[in-house]
Amino acid sequence: MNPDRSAATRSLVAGGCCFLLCIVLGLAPWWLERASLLRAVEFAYYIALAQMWNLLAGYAGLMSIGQQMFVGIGAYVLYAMVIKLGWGVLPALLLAGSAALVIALPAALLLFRLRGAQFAIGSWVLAESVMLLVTRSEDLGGASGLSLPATAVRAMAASADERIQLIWWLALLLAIGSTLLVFLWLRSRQGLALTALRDNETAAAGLGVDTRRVKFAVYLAVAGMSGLIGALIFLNKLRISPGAAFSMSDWTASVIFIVVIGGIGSIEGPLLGALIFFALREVFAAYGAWYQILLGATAILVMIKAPRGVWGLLSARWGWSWLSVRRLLKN
Amino acid sequence: MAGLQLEGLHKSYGALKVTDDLSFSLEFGRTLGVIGPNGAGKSTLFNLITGVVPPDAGRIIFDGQDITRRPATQRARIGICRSYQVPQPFNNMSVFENLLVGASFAAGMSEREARTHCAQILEQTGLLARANEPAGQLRLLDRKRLEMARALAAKPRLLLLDEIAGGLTDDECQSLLQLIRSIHAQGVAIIWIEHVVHVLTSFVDRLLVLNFGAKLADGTPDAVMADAEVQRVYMGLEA
Amino acid sequence: MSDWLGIVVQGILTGGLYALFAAGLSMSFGILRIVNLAHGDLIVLACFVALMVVETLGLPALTSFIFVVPAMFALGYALQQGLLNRVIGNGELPPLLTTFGLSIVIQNSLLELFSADNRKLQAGAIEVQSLDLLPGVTVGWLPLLMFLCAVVLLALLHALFFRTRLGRAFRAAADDPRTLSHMGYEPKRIYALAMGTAMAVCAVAAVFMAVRTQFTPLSGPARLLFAFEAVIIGGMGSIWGTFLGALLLGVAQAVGAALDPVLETLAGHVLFFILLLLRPQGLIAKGK
Amino acid sequence: MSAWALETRGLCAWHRDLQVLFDVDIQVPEAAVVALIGANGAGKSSLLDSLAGLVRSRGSIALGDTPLQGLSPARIAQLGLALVPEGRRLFPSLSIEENLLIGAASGRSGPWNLARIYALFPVLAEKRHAPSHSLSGGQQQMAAIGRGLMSNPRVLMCDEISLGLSPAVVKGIYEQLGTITREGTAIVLVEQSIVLAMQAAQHVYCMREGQVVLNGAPEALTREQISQAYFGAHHE
Amino acid sequence: QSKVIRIGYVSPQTGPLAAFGETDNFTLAQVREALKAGIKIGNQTYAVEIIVKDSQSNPNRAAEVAMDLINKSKVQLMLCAATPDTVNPVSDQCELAEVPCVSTASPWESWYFGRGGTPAKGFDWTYHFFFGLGDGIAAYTALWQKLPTNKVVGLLCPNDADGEAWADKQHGLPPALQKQGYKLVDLGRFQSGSDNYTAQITAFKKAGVEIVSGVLNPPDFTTFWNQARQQGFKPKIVTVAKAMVFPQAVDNLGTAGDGVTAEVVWSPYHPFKSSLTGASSAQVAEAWEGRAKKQWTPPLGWIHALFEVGIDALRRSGDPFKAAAVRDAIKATKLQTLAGAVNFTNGPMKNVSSIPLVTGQWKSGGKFKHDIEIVSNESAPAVGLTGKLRALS
Ligand SMILES: Nc1ncnc2c1ncn2[C@@H]1O[C@H](COP(=O)(O)OP(=O)(O)OP(=O)(O)O)[C@@H](O)[C@H]1O
Ligand SMILES: Nc1ncnc2c1ncn2[C@@H]1O[C@H](COP(=O)(O)OP(=O)(O)OP(=O)(O)O)[C@@H](O)[C@H]1O
Ligand SMILES: [Mg+2]
Ligand SMILES: [Mg+2]
Repeated sequence: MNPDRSAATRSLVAGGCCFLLCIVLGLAPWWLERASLLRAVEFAYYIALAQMWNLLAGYAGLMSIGQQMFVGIGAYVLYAMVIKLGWGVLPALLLAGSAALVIALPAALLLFRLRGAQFAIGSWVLAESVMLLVTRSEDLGGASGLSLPATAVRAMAASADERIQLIWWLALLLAIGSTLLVFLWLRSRQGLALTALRDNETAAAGLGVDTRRVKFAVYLAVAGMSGLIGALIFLNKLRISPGAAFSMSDWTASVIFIVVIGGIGSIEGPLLGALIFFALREVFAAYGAWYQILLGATAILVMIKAPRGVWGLLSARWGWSWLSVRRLLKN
Repeated sequence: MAGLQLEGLHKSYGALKVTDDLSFSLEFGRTLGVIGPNGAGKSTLFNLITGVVPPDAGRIIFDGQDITRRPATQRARIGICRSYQVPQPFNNMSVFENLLVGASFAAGMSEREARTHCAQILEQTGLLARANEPAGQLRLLDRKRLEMARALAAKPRLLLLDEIAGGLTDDECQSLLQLIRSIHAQGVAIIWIEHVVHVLTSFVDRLLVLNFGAKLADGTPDAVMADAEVQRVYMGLEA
Repeated sequence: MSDWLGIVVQGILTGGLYALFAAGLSMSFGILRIVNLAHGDLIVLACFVALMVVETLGLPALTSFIFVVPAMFALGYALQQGLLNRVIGNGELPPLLTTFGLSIVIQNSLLELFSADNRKLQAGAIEVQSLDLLPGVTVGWLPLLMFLCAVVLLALLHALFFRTRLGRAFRAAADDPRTLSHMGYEPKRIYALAMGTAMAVCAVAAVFMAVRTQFTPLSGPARLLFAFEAVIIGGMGSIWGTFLGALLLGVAQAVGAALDPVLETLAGHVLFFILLLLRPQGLIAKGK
Repeated sequence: MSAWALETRGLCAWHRDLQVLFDVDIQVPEAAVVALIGANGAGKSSLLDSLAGLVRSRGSIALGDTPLQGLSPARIAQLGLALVPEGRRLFPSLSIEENLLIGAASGRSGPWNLARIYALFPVLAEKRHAPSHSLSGGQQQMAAIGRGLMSNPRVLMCDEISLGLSPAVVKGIYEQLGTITREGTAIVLVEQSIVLAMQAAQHVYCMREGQVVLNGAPEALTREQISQAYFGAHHE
Repeated sequence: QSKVIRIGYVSPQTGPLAAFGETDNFTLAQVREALKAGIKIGNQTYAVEIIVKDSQSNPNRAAEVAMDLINKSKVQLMLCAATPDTVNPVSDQCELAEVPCVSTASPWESWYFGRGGTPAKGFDWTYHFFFGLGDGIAAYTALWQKLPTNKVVGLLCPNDADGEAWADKQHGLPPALQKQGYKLVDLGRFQSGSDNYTAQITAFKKAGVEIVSGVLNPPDFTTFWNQARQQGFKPKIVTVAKAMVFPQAVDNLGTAGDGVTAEVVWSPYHPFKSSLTGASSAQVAEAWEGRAKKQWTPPLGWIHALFEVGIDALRRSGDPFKAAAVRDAIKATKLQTLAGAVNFTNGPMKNVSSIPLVTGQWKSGGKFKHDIEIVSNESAPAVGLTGKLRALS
């Protein structure tokens, strides 16, 4: 069989499997008990966050360690809308995403003047600054934060089960949506530009790729999605405080961990990374500090032994590539 | 004048003058060969024309517009494309995708147009068999071909070639020449830097010799090659 | 008026503390090109080393340097040779993630060993003695000592960099490790020595920090951001730039705090962004 | 006791997966000048780099009787094989004098020290405290050669020794080659100018596509042969 | 012997708040020992399983483990403790999931108002006992009355949840102190972890502050206190919440710890007994000191009390598997615990019970490096005085 053909077939099969998987996952409320479903929700939003950071750092080369900023902004916008203005949860969710996107614009103008390590630290400083501003705001509950009134949450759906169902579907939508976003982005013209830019920025510019605009677009899209994800996360947590919403360790460090363990610069990597992260947590979280030591050691080990992550290792060993974004020339 | 025009370009790196008051012009449809010793500033000249580095002084005019301050991206879009002396492929993309970048962004084609266009160029440049291989795995010669092919895919009006024939066998040189001739026949202006002088002289209308960033000689190939100074400085032959 | 003077003077003294924290970071940033996220935790580790030295040997706190500095030098050397040398040279991400992992490992290992209790080194009377520097401006001996120590230490580092064979090799390794390697130096060994030196500087910062306030295994990260800000404001790898950056940060925070305590940290961040917009390469940038 | 200061047998080298040298055999006599010529990309720099231990290679390399294969670049430098790299690669953060001093790191004893280098290239003495980037290309090349000599090497390899230098400077540098070999150091140089190479060298190797395609004493080679070796075709 | 009752317990055992969870294992061992034979409810005996989760001092994690306990372990009762960062997210999860929950070790105002409670409307499923700001203020002012001062108070509150609650313009220290004729100097919330308190010290010196108060983390107080003395600021009384509650933190100040005053929620001198084990405060402290080879700390008292309240409610619930029954039992709690009386029927707000609070002064050179002396007990006379307030030099 022609190798291109077999690759195409493989992609098709993989696509079909993904679709089936989505359906099965969509039906999860009927085959998963509530606790596992809640766990799955968390899994789903970590996948979404990981895909977004991967798009940002792995593809556009923007090494941000301040993504918690957008998670926090999205979450706070949701709370403000629901508590202060009495909005419904769903419209507030959408607004949260848009707000993060809008705020990303000036942030990008500021941060894009910085390069490499400077950009990384700059994004962190900016996130801290936004957190300090929120901490100062009495309307947003200051440092102690806000609780989502139980009434507003109950208004989402009649019973606890239905509410969790709804949250699961939203989380699943975000996980699939962000994976699909990365996939489609890379398949699109913009994706061509993005991969070219990652490989060689000068050569890409010399071939008409507007490198600045491409990065801008990625930064904004990722910010918007992160805001949306943030809103969903805190919809489930029921309570927000600046430390929780702008937590670097929860919304950026863990996400970087997932992406890098799985394999940066591939769509499969974050999925695999999230699996590994959650597996480690399920098994070892009860060991407290030892679990944390294990996580740290895993990160170090992967960096030394497999800088392209576990997926990099597998795909090099077995030649796997499931969600291929390659453009093949067919005769 | 329609074409490229350089007026009093200067570029220094620290104390090192790499382009020193350089002026010349080239009309569309014409060809120019550039030679000179290593480090004479030939590749830098390309960097200036394509906008990779900004000049310290002087103007660059293309097709009647002053493009001195335009970014590289825009210059590519109005038809200035180049190959790199040290090949700069997009290593993680396939050969075909490398070409698609130029066709999609510099030439602004739709994906469908770009696909046929690029396939055609792959055919012309003899890379068709390698179309779906990652560019990072190409051997040197194929890398050089890819440089050329990628520039062509961008549908240039001014094509800048930086040492694409070095290391080719005679036969390969001939087929390369043929390819370049056919591109030239479509009205593309070409500036070509090459150390393989006989290949160059058999093709270009005009030869420019650079030394220390300045023009040493400029004229028809025969006249320039006969110049004693050029013989001495460039070929290292004492007259 | 003298209020403001006092506030600025205290800001400068705080800047001295930041400079101590940032000096080692500046070295790993400038020479090794590592964004060292474990820097704060390594300082805390040094605090615990100091604590153990003081507790087991019964030395006065401020003389624990004698043991802590060489111990941290050895640790830095081993860390670089055993771990970090394997991950540098492929962009920022691998070392960044490695040091991130390291940070978690150090924090939690210390937690296991020493629990989450607050600790402190007792330096005795000097902790609260003070002198009238200017009319109306009273400063403590300890902060003053710390500041002077920072100045001396940075001057020593400067001398090390610009007056010694090793310093020459440090700078050359930052420029071009490959070329350095065929000058007969092992760049990895040079890197290890640089990290060792950076950690020795951390040791000094740590002893002061341990005397100055209470610390726990988790006190590291809070210090990290300011140190990074100082390094970047000052300019990558410039020792005096880092010092200047640290002082500016200290003063900006002190003045911000005097306007409204909530502005303290924010004022530092704002200064950081303003300076970066004006001089992205840092205040004292290396010539190209 | 080997007859050669430096000798390779069957040397192959790779950049990542790309093989750039194919079974290269080179012999450098003691205290002689050997020139490498060849078109761009022929593999001259790759050859010098693999001798210096900077690129992955296979095959045997011997400096006198000492096998070098598998040693680190630093070790190779310490054993007395110095490289003046293409593009000079002076350390921009260091002054000229510091650049020279760094060359002395291997601690080998011999005739070369700061004073001798300054005597060889007087212009460097004037600029000893200047940062390296403020020097002209020719001066930088002198500094780079000086830095290589500071290690008192047994063999000094110079890549593109006259690159970017005015004819007068090139002449000056070539005149000093004799001084250097008289002190017992053999020189391997990569040179674009065939004429210069022929004048200075006792033996010439011509490379194309990673292989030695022609070698011999300059007197024994004709222009015809060289042209053919260079371009793989007749030069009309 | 049929079903097992599950109790979920969330506290910070690792992370910056780990000092609050330090005694958990010891207390849990005692509780488990007391429940070895199960508990008798109605005429049934049930085994009790206590499932412990670590919040890692992280509110996000606290919410997650609470969800886990509710949905996976399906606990009948949730207990949680220590700072708003733990008790608020856990309580919120329980409120929504309709699981009875009792919490402690966080001033009740930040638990109540911080979660959106109003005097009119309380919560359905969540209950909290601890002292409140009002108790704190009463205890502090009673303490300060014991020495002649100019009644100028310098306030130090960081911009965290506790700091905001103490400095709150409606429920916090400022209005109460003003009412009693104190003059307050407060520059505003500062960032915890600050290295420089010159602005505050300058302002305090200028206003002639003689009393310093606030709610601080140990490192912040250490930095402030050292700087204050370096800069020649010498107040007569320093009373800080949180920072000076744990003896270890006081020891770390060296001689500077002597004479600092703090609130005392529980001490070995509290004349209370455990309803669960019958042990007295002194006995509990002694047992801990024997086991851990460390000085007693207040969580020994309140965590023990938390389990007392929980078990007591289960006993009275009639059916521990009926959430509403357990909830109603909690609501009707009137129990004498190791930390004093917990009474949810007459608390300052719905769902809240406040427990006795006294103030103490640290004194160096006893059995341990520093020992606390109870120097003021106006709001809880049951706790006897053990010393007399001294002014700081
Ligand atoms: N970014 C840079 N910084 C400093 N110097 C540079 C830079 N780029 C080029 N140069 C210097 O400018 C000079 C001219 O370089 P250029 O690449 O234009 O030469 P060239 O004529 O193309 O030579 P070759 O035939 O070897 O390709 C060289 O001396 C080179 O070292
Ligand atoms: N780092 C590298 N990665 C991949 N290929 C390389 C690398 N360096 C050199 N090459 C390739 O190896 C081949 C030999 O290059 P080399 O630099 O040795 O040639 P050279 O004879 O020194 O040419 P020049 O006269 O241009 O310096 C060239 O085709 C070049 O493209
Ligand atoms: Mg060139
Ligand atoms: Mg070369």
